Amino acid sequence: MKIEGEHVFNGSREEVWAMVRDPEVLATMLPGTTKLSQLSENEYEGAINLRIGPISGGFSGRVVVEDEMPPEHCKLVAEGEGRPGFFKGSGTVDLIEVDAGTLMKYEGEIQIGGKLASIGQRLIDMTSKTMIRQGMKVLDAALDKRKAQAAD
Amino acid sequence: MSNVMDITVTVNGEVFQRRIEPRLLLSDFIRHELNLSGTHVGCEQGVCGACTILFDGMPVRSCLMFAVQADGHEIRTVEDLGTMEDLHPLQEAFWETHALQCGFCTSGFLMSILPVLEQNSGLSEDDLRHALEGNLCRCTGYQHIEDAVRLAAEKMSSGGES
Amino acid sequence: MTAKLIGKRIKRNEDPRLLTGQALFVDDVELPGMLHAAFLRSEYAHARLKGVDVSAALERPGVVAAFTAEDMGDAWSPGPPLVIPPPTIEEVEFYTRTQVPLVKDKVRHAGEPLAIVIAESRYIAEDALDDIVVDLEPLDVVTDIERALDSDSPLVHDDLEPNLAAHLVQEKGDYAAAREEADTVIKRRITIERGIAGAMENRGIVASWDNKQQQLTVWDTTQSPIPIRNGLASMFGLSEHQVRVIAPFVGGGFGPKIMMFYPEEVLLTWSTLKMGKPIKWIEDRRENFYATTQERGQVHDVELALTSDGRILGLRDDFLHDTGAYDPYGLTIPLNTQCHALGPYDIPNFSSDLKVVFTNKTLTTPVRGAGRPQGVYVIERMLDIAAKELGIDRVEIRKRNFLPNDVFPYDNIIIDQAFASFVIDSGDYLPAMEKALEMIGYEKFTKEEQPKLREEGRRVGIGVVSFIETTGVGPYEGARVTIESSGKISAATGVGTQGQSHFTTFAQIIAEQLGVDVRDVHLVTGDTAQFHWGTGTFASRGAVVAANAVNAAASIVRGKVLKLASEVLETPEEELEIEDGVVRVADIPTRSITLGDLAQRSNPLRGAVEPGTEPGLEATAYFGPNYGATAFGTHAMIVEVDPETMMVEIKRYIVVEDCGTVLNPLIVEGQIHGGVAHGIGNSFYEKLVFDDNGQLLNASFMDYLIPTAAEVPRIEVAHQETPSPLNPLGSKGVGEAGAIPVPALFAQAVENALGVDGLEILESPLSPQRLFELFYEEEKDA
Amino acid sequence: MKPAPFEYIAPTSVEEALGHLAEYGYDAKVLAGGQSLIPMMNFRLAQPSVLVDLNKLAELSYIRSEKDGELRIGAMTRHHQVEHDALVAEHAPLIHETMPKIATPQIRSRGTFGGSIAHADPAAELTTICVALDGRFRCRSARGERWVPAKEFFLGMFTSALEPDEILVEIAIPPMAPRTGWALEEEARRVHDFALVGVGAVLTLDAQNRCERARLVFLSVGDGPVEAEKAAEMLIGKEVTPDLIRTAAEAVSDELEPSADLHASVEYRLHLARVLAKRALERAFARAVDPGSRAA
Repeated sequence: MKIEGEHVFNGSREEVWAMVRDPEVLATMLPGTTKLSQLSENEYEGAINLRIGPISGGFSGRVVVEDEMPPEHCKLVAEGEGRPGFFKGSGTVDLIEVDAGTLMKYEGEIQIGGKLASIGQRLIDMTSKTMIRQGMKVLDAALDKRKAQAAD
Repeated sequence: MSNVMDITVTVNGEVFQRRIEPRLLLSDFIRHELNLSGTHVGCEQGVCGACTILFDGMPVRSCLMFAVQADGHEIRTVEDLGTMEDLHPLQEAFWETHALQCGFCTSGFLMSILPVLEQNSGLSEDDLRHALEGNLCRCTGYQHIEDAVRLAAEKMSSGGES
Repeated sequence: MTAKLIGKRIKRNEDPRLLTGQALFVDDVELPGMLHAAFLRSEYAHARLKGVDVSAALERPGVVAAFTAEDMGDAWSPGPPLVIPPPTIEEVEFYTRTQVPLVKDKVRHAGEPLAIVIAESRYIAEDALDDIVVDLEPLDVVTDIERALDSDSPLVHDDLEPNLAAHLVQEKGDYAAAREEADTVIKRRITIERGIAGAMENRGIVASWDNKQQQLTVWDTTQSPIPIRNGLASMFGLSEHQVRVIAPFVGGGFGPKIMMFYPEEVLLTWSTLKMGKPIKWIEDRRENFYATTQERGQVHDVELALTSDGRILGLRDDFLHDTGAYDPYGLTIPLNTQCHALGPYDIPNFSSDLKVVFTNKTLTTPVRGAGRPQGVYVIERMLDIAAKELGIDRVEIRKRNFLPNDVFPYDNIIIDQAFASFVIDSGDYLPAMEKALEMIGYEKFTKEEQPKLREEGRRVGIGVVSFIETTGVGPYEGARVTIESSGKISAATGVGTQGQSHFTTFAQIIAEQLGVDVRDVHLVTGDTAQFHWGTGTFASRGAVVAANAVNAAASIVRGKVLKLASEVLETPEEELEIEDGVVRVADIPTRSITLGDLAQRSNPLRGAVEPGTEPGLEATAYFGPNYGATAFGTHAMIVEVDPETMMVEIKRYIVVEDCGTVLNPLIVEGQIHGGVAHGIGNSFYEKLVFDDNGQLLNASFMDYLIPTAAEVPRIEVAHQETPSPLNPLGSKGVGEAGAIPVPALFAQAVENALGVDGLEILESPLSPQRLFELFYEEEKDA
Repeated sequence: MKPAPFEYIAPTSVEEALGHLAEYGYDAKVLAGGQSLIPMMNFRLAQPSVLVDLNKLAELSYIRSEKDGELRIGAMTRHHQVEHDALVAEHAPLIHETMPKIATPQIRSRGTFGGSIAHADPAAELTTICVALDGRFRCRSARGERWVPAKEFFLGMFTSALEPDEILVEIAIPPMAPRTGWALEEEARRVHDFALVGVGAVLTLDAQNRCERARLVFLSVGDGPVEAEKAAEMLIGKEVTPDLIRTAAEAVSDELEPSADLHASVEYRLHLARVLAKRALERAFARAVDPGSRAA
């Protein structure tokens, strides 16, 4: 599955960068995250209980951040598995300064296998859409909060 | 988890009481608890239609219900139609038109078509076709089943039994 | 005279049982103390297995046992090859790699079993699958057959580089020379994708070892109970008489239920022998999608060499055949493809280089058609293209190339699936085509209707395709026919039944021979306790091989009846007739004796036995043809494509079928309808989609689209009868026939309907999505 | 394919059901018709620990109309009841026309109107037409009740505005203005498959055939019902002509971001969206002009 999109954040590149590199923020981006620990500077390990309507399932996996060029670019490589299946993927995130703040461009490719892939094909793309949209909402809120805190 | 529940179900006019796990599918209950194995299971996903039964008179997929939900309700299965010696007109029609080959999907077709024929008279060609659309058959290509439905409609409207 | 029953529309003996839910299918078998099995299967298509830990599963209440490959000890071994490569072809390369009961070292396709759990219920067994801890190291995957042959491709079998399962070249005449002579050489690449068999009943097994009786009973959804019995006996060191395999009513076969041995057949048997308890396993639909065999994936590079007036000088068909992770079924499918690429045509020069390739996908074995649809697709598409390029009518080019009637038996020189020279026993192609053209109104449609509809902007098209089908291959089948003292007949044969109506057609043959009512013939099929010898139901052979064995046995019994009656009635045999269960003297109908009385007399009491007496009006006979009987026919269809949505409607469908002697037209028509529906699926709806990781992306009836009543049109069937000279009944098989020409026909008709210059369909199956791409690409270019 | 174990509760009143949901929250799942949930449970993609079965709530099975003509459908009313209900045919002909297109007869015997809405499947017809018809949904919890407009209800794949302790109890469909036409157009691979693309169109005309109100809502082109607002806007205030319909239909693809799946690419979906929008608008227009028209 290809994932591609963009989102404008109401903040500077540095602010957005700092936020997306904060494991605590990332943990809130995906609801259901039960564990997220930093293994090394660029490597995270986590567990999530994903829930999409009636469908739920625990996944555990790891994410490695590569090619980091703060505050504008990084590459994410992730893989994991759980009862409903397994996934493997990589993608890039670019932050670009725009008038309204910071434009995040993301694109990547995720391969999903197992039960979810074999019987839930039609769910996968649309679910990722929903998850990304909800995640961006969370990030927007987190960014506002961080800016407010910084202003205090 | 061994939570069990007691249910009372009327199947083909007979009252059955059983103690079951709530997760037991109605299809498995009918087949393996009541030993009414004429109802078949083909996909357990509600697509193939082989497990169709009548639940309070309506055709439903028995793989998409839990047995516990049948508590206090009435079920009819293929065993409630005719016997080998005395077939129901719908079964007769299937026989005459060679509307079955391996016979695995057949009871699902019968139980899907039965209420349509019982509840309506003067069905259009379209109505008859639509009555088949929820059931898969790999053997017949459906043509003889369509013929059977047409023949059964004739038999049943011209005063055959029930 | 005995009533003529062969050829009559007789309704089926088996139906009352099936219609009332009283027929026994494997999942209906309930035994006291029966346990239930579930399999843990690999979700990865290619992975190193580093460990399976079932200890947590064993602790779950209700779980009785859980086994891995290690637990099997010496009993673990790869399955036997079913079909060996043809020994008669020189220089054939073939590497046997057969499926294993449980994965020991490496997973080679998604769905391979890693462990079996046996529990008090299937529900608990499935709960316990989640308890098993598996350590799999995913490996790079190869799914594409061309890629699999690259030197740097991942290897399905580590010792086989580069994933080549077989290689063979077949030649007839001198293709290279024919190519030199040709006015036109047309070259195309054709791709055909995989589909499933899609029997409504999934596979299932109940295995029960009775320690006191030292008897193993296995109920199995197999199409081949006798080979399963023989195999299990030899695998587990039992006498064949200690093993009874029963294939009861089976809910559709279509090929994959032949594929012995499946891992589950071995595992269930091994487990019941170990545990002494009956165990049931019923495949679920998801398992059916990746653990039951599939078919059709091939890529062809084809050349057709012709004269300018459309005569075929030669055909070259080099192709790759996808066998999946293992190749137990040898070369049956691609040999069928090669043979059927020759079609009903006079093709003097032929060359075919075949490579069979391993991939990290479920294995392929015959599915209704078994390589034939691909061969038909190749030649028929090439003829369509040739017709266009040479400006000859599609029908005309076929007529010009049909084998004439005086050439049969016609030797095509190349080797067929029976490892013999591919000889066509009989044929009469032109009338079948003429009949189809007349029925569909080809002239009127193409000259009047189509141009008119075209002007209205409607995209309607017509297709006409002829085909041959090799059927009824050996080695042999047998049957036993007995007249019981009740006067009724019992009969047994080794083939199983999956809906082919054996209980009726075989009964018709017997009833005609013995002058009884068809309903008074009680037939047992598929129970090894009832008949000891045979192979199984496949390759459209029941109505040929088994039916002729039945006929032979019944005719011997008839002889015995007449002989005995002649003694009793003191009348020469020639003056006797059998009718309504009674043997009469033709001129004096009151002088008669019932078959029942004769049967009683045939079982002599003490003192009445003369030397050499064989008791009973009973006979066992076998039939084994020299080679297969070749059926043929023409299909035609009219379609309309909605040029906006690319949805296709089949408006008419015509079949002219020649399967030799028609035993029962009602049943033959049923077989054809079902085949055509399957073919429509293969043409437009059914395509297994694997991703690059070997994951099957449409493993459910939700996403894999089997046609429903709404997608299958009325099918108008006409019969032509050219009896096979190879068997006394003159019959040819018909079980697969309907499916074989449909993809080629559909492609032709849709291409014709779209009517866009340059738009060529060279793949199967199609889809609205694919038509959209083809149509709008060409429209854009145009 | 057998479901994992769960605890089963079959309350006999809405109050009681709400109490259970308040207690179990996310661990509980509401079982309505079960025609989408149970397959997922059989596949063990869904493994709720508690199932709260609403099938004994007869109080949620009804179809009635308010004085102002607003149609009210109890959430547990089964599809086949809606399909054959005269009130629905009269007050909400678009729903009437849509019902036979939902799944198969056997699924419609058991599936419920409310269940289909709450499930929020982006390929569902009912969610889409409820948006097109400006429906509202009554949601109750132990905390109270609220009405959520259909337009705001669907938040994504299988995701609605319902909180874990809430139950959708009623669907309200406002009366249709005079000179309103409607249509649902969809294309599926097989007759009962999820549509590759579908669109519900509702048009209201003034006396001069100028468009007063236009709604075009799509299914299967996003993670919920997707409205082509700008395309619909192009019709407003203008006399509806075949050309105008064509122009508006052509424009819909600018507002849609469908995904590719096994059966349709993005390009094909966008193409179908344009084709079906045109067909739906044409049919809706014909009906608006001539309310008696049975244009098919």
